[in-house]
Amino acid sequence: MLTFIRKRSVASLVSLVGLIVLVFFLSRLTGDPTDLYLPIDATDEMRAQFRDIYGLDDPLIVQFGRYVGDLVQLDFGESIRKARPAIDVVLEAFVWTLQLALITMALVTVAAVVVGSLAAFRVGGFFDRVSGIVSLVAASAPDFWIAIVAIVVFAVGLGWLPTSGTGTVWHWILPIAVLFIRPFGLIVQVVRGSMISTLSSAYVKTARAKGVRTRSIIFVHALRNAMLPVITVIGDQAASLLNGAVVIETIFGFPGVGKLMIDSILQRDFTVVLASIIVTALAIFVMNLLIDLAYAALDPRIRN
Amino acid sequence: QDDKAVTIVLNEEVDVMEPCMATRSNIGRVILGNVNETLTELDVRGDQGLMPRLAESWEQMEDGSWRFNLRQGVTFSDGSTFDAQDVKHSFDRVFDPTITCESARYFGGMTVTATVVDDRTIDFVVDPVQPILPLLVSLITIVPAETPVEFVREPVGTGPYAVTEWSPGQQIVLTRRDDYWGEAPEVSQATYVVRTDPAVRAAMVEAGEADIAPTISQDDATNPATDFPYLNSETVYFRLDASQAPVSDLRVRQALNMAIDREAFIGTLVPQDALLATAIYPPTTQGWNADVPVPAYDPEGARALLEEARADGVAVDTPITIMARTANFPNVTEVMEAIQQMLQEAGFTVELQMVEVAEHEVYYSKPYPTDRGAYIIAAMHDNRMGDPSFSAYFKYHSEGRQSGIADPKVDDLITRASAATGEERNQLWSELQAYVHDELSADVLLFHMVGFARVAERIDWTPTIATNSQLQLSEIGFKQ
Amino acid sequence: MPDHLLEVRNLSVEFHTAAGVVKAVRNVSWHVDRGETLAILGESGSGKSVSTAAILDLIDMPPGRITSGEIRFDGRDLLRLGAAERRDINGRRIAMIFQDPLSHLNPVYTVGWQIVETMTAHGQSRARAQAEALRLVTRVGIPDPAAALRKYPHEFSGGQRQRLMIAMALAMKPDVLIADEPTTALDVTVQAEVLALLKELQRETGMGVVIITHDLGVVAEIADRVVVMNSGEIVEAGNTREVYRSPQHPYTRKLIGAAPGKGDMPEPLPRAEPVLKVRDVVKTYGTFAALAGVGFDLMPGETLAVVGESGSGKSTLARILLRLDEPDAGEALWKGRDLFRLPPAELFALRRDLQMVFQDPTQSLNPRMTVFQLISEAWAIHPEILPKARWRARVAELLAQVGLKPEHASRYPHQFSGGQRQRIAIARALALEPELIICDEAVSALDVSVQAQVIELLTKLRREMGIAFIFIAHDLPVVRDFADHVMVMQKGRVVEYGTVRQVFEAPREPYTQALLAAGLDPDPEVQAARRAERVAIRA
Amino acid sequence: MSTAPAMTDGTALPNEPSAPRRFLRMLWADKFALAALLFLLLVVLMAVIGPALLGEVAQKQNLRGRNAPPFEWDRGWLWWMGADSLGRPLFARIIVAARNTMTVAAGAVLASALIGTTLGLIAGYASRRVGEAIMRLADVIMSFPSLLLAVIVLYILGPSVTNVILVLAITRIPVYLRTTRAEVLEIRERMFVSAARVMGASSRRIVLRHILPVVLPTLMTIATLDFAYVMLAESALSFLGIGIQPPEITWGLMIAQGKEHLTRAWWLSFWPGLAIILTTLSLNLLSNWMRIALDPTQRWRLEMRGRTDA
Ligand SMILES: Nc1ncnc2c1ncn2[C@@H]1O[C@H](COP(=O)(O)OP(=O)(O)OP(=O)(O)O)[C@@H](O)[C@H]1O
Ligand SMILES: Nc1ncnc2c1ncn2[C@@H]1O[C@H](COP(=O)(O)OP(=O)(O)OP(=O)(O)O)[C@@H](O)[C@H]1O
Ligand SMILES: [Mg+2]
Ligand SMILES: [Mg+2]
Repeated sequence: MLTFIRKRSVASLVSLVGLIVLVFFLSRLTGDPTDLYLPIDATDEMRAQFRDIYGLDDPLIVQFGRYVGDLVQLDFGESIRKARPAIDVVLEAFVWTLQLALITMALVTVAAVVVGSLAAFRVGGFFDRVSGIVSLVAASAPDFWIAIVAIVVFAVGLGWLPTSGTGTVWHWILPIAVLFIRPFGLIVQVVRGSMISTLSSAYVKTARAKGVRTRSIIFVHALRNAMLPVITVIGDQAASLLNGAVVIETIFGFPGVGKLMIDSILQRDFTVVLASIIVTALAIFVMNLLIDLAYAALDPRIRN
Repeated sequence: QDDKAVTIVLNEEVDVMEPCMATRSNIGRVILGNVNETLTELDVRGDQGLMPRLAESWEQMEDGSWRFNLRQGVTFSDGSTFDAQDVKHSFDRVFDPTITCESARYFGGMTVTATVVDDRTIDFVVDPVQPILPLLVSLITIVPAETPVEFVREPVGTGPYAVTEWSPGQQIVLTRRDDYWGEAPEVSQATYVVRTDPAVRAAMVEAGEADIAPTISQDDATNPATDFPYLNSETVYFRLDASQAPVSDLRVRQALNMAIDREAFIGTLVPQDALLATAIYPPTTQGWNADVPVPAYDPEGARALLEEARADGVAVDTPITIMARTANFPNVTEVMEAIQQMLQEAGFTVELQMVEVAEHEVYYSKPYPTDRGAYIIAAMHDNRMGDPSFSAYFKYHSEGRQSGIADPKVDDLITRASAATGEERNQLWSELQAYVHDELSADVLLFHMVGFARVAERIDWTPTIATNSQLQLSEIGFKQ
Repeated sequence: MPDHLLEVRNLSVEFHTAAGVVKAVRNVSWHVDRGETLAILGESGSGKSVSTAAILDLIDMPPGRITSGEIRFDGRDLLRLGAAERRDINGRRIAMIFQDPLSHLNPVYTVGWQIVETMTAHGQSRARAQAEALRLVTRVGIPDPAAALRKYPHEFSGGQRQRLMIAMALAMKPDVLIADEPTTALDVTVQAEVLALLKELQRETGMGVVIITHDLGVVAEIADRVVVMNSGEIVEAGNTREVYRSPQHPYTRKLIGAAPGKGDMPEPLPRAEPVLKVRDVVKTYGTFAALAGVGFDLMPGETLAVVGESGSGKSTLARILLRLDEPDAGEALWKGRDLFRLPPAELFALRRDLQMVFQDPTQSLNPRMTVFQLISEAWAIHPEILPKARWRARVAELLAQVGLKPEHASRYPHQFSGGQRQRIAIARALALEPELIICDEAVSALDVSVQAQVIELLTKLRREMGIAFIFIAHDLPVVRDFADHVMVMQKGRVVEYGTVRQVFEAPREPYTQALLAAGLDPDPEVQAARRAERVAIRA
Repeated sequence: MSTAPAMTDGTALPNEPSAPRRFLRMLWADKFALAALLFLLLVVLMAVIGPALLGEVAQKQNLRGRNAPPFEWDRGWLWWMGADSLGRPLFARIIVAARNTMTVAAGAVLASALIGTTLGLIAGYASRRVGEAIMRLADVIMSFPSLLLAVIVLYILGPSVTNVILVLAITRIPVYLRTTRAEVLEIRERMFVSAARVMGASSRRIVLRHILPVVLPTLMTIATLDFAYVMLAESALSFLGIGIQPPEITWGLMIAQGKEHLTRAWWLSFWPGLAIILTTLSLNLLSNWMRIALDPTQRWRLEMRGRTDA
């Protein structure tokens, strides 16, 4: 396993380098930050001076060389917009995103697996129908709808929860609840589908013959066999959360990496864009590695 | 004590809290006048014009330079005493080539030399001579002489408040200083939070989580007891590029102006309190010419003008693209769609493209793309400074960065007005406004926009034209 | 009426299919008493598995439906009990050994865990369950039992899996054990041990055993009574000895008459240039050597029987010859070309010549394809064999040859019984008209009459088309009837090789001798005599 | 050959009905799926004839009737869903927008599913090295922010419907790719795959005939839900100026425009949101139905029901 991890890390490093090259050059094709950063009526001297300070007047390849040179010393450069080291800005935001993503995905996984499995247990039954409709609506409803309605109802109307912000535990409830909805809907469906097939396999019969309880037939015998596509989709959803939940961050004033990245892209704050991509990419690589290890852990037949 | 603390919910993240960037509205709203003060300040509540702040008085010398007499007994929040040296350092820092301070933009084409006369007196020599320097210095925040040249994260100032907490992305807390030189303000502590969604800002005040939301959306502004409209010094207009056919033809530009039913927007897509624009700056500006009429809505007339131009061989059927920035102002897409339809009804061939800020910028500022074709830029301009010079050069001078016209008379008027003082200055600006609007139809002016603030019932505060860029805590009182 | 331990009365089961209702079991009644062994004999597909599945509530309802009958156990009708009560009986009071051990073991849990679960599900403590599991696995003769508990089902050979199933079923010392073909994959020595184990338990606990089998030897060895099923109905029932002596129903007569191992032993073919030369094949899993240097020659049209201990590497050898697993060393020259070193393109070209019937028929049939698609895929891959227009007719023909019906072509694998699936797999292998077929226990799940029919078919093909066979089997009478040469394997090695006559009449190796001695005779009286002898020796 | 053993009536089978008839019967058995299919046909119909029929009305502005609430029947049937902030009838707009919405959503989902699945099959079945390379590529795509991609495409290629599809398709590839590969890894170890290899089936055949059908239902579940995702994501791209521009409309764009008025005029974004939800719901009900109808071991669920209903 250690060699696997080692090999994989090397491969991921190559991907990371590719990603950096790609992002570095492609993002520069999208325009010069000078005009965006400086006010419209800034003087020409200010513009020249700005380009000089941030090295924007050098040829791209020189800028890239400089960037990589700094990067190997773990210097991610200075954010133009925030006048701080880009990596500080990104890490600060990423901690929030990571927490949000982890908590949400943990809840989603548990809830979706339970609901999806139970739905698959009696296909076409009442629970299946109801949970099916609910999860499908959840997976396709615009999230800002739900967010705003939730604020209007639970914060303004009932006053149970704060509208937005980050201060206390209570502040986390609404954002997580809203974030929860889409992946929940999707994963319920995937679990259900996968479970329908596994629940009709022969080893489930064996378990029944052994007198195993229905609960553990579903959640122990069938579920583990059904998990392969499920954890893949969980991984995909987690990756999109790690890339930042823009709507949630915008509406609930959550200082995560999603909005940071969007603002930085729109403002052409390239150092921050790159730093956040590197950080999230590393997180995604690690997650994919964990998922691949999970495949092997779940199914001994694909260990080799 | 605690009930004198307020929470203010802003719409834009505060990226840096650098005093020399205070002219940026997101930064200015927090620190300007609260943490950092300026030598002078513009009265936005009354009509006293320019008022003393850290300078007690000022005068123009024979040679055109300006002398400022500074206030005594002022201390910075770090304990040091305020004197002329601090002022000099503050100005030098703004113009230092190793950092890009936004305040410097107002001094384009000028060199400012500050000379300390004594502790309480400082001279400014400006080349060329600058008649409105006292107004300009209201943009330069004063920092201690010890401040390093690079950007700071903990601004120190002479204002009534000091920054006591800044957790980026979460909140900024300002706490009242006990040793402030002036009258102690009522608010003891202010917490700033940022929510980009307007509905959430409104909800926060409603739910009692915030006291002031300086900008909420027109749709949410439904409660007259808490929601106040204010002219926000922003003007929406179409910048025309007169170098491109068919917009280069005067008749086409006039037709564009006549084809838009501006009235129809008021109270529908644009707030009721918005004003129809006849200049690119708001009516509170010096030298405002009240005689310039709003172009009448006359689609037939526009059609006729177009036909006339067509007869003269102008390619009036060339498709014109309106480029507007997404989220530039509330309902921007709908307004653009409506205008597009109005123009089409008047016989124009118009396309609409909503673009993000960077692409907008490509067409908005010089150098313009060479293959730009016929296009119209929809934009919003902010001049809260009360003087047309902050707009005129950029927008209309042939060298202006965002100018779509090149007219010698305009250039001349701008140069003269900028150098003039007093009534003459007003006169020249008036003349420019009328000429650009009536004779040249240089652009299509639309609305002076209105913003809405939501203020909790316990708070005694109303927004002003400066609220967009500045929110002095000292102006906030408490009812009962 | 005296109360039996378990009694099935008038049981009828139907299945729904796209084409209509299949009446799989019709008015079946039988009973088993404490300490008694009932054997259910019968044609493949006659409803043996389905009727016993009903006892444990294992029929999927729908599509299945129990249309009549009752199942009395412990004075209660099981069909009227609630789910919780049945769950409590399942595994603890009534246990089942399934016919198809690989698909019935959960692939993602270790076998130790699965055995332990049987006990913990009924309230036993984990520690005791673990100790018990180890004991059970040892008793069913799995080598290195402690390590085996930590392994996954796919790491075991077919026979080992079957023994694990047995261990699992015996875990709770049930009152009734239903064993569905429990010894099909076991070599005779292990089979003898397992049967002895069942008997011993029966003596200890008074367990009633219902054994489904087609092996008359097994019946003779352990059954007290038999019922014979045909097409979903019971056609004959009675005392083992009487039924063997004087079968009433024609089907029973046919069954008994078809018992293999009575014909002449074939004379070996004259020596010729071998088509397949295998040398020094080695395959290790981790540190375990599944094959430790195996070699043999195979002549055109020859049948080489591979017999040997369960887990001795027979299936592994088959898989490796077909390059489904990569060998660690050795060579296999097929007409002079080394199969192990062929590049993929040439291997594809050769594929047609070498076919295999897998030990586990359920798993080797794609569940989403109809029988027609499964068989005709051969021609889709190798269109030169048969023009498309003739596919349908040929599928019908092949199905008939293996004893199925043409209309089965539109059904899916899950709708067949174990033996029927095995026949589909044989038909598929034949469709390609190969030169060599490796049969891994290809006839072990077939009742003797069908088995005889299939063997006859294979013999005919061999004669007419010169097909060579590598015939992996544990059923010595079948081997005796069908093979030319016999290769005996033990622990990954060839321990004896010779003509059928040499091996059967003058075995050299002690293992071979033991193997032959352990063979069961279909005649209950002969078996009884041998049993008595064994007891005498032990005493 | 001796006589075949008698297969008695117990297992004899009457002839099966033809495949299309069987599917129709199964569809009839699942009323939800039937309703879903009808709804989808309606959406397709809207997409085909909507713009020609109502294109004009949908663009007709009327500032006086802006944000007219729904269910005011005196305005005329076109206004029953209310009007948008320019007074255009929402009902007509939703019908007209169906075309662009469906083009973008179907284009993006199909493209990403096709590419992702193909790559996933290759990654799962081809040699280790190729598989690794593809997976690492997926990692790169997965960590490339879609918005940045959109901005880049916008700058390099300019806005167009094709480019929206391109951007959305690229960002969705990894899900299909990873799901497919994970499943292939397991399925390739199954015995029926070995059996096919023994028969000499080419890799392509094994992958397409034996492995793909097992993976397909899961992919279909994901794809149908992706429809909703893509429809909403498309409006985010419109925000950047890539793709559909007003006065052209999509449901996503309508939602985005209505968003500003959510607290005052909920119907502006409610109806298009409902349209998206119903479409996704229908697609999913249909794909769930298909999962069962195409799986021979599950099919009885529908066939039985059909019988008892009849
Ligand atoms: N799900 C099903 N759908 C339709 N028919 C079925 C289904 N399951 C079993 N059958 C049919 O029921 C009959 C009885 O099957 P069963 O498995 O009991 O046979 P068996 O006697 O155990 O045969 P074998 O000795 O070959 O295992 C077979 O003809 C089979 O085709
Ligand atoms: N994937 C694997 N991993 C580890 N061990 C394995 C694996 N496959 C087979 N073995 C081991 O290799 C040995 C030979 O197995 P094989 O299946 O060839 O036996 P066999 O001779 O066919 O036995 P049977 O008659 O029981 O089918 C067994 O001991 C088994 O445990
Ligand atoms: Mg059976
Ligand atoms: Mg074997």
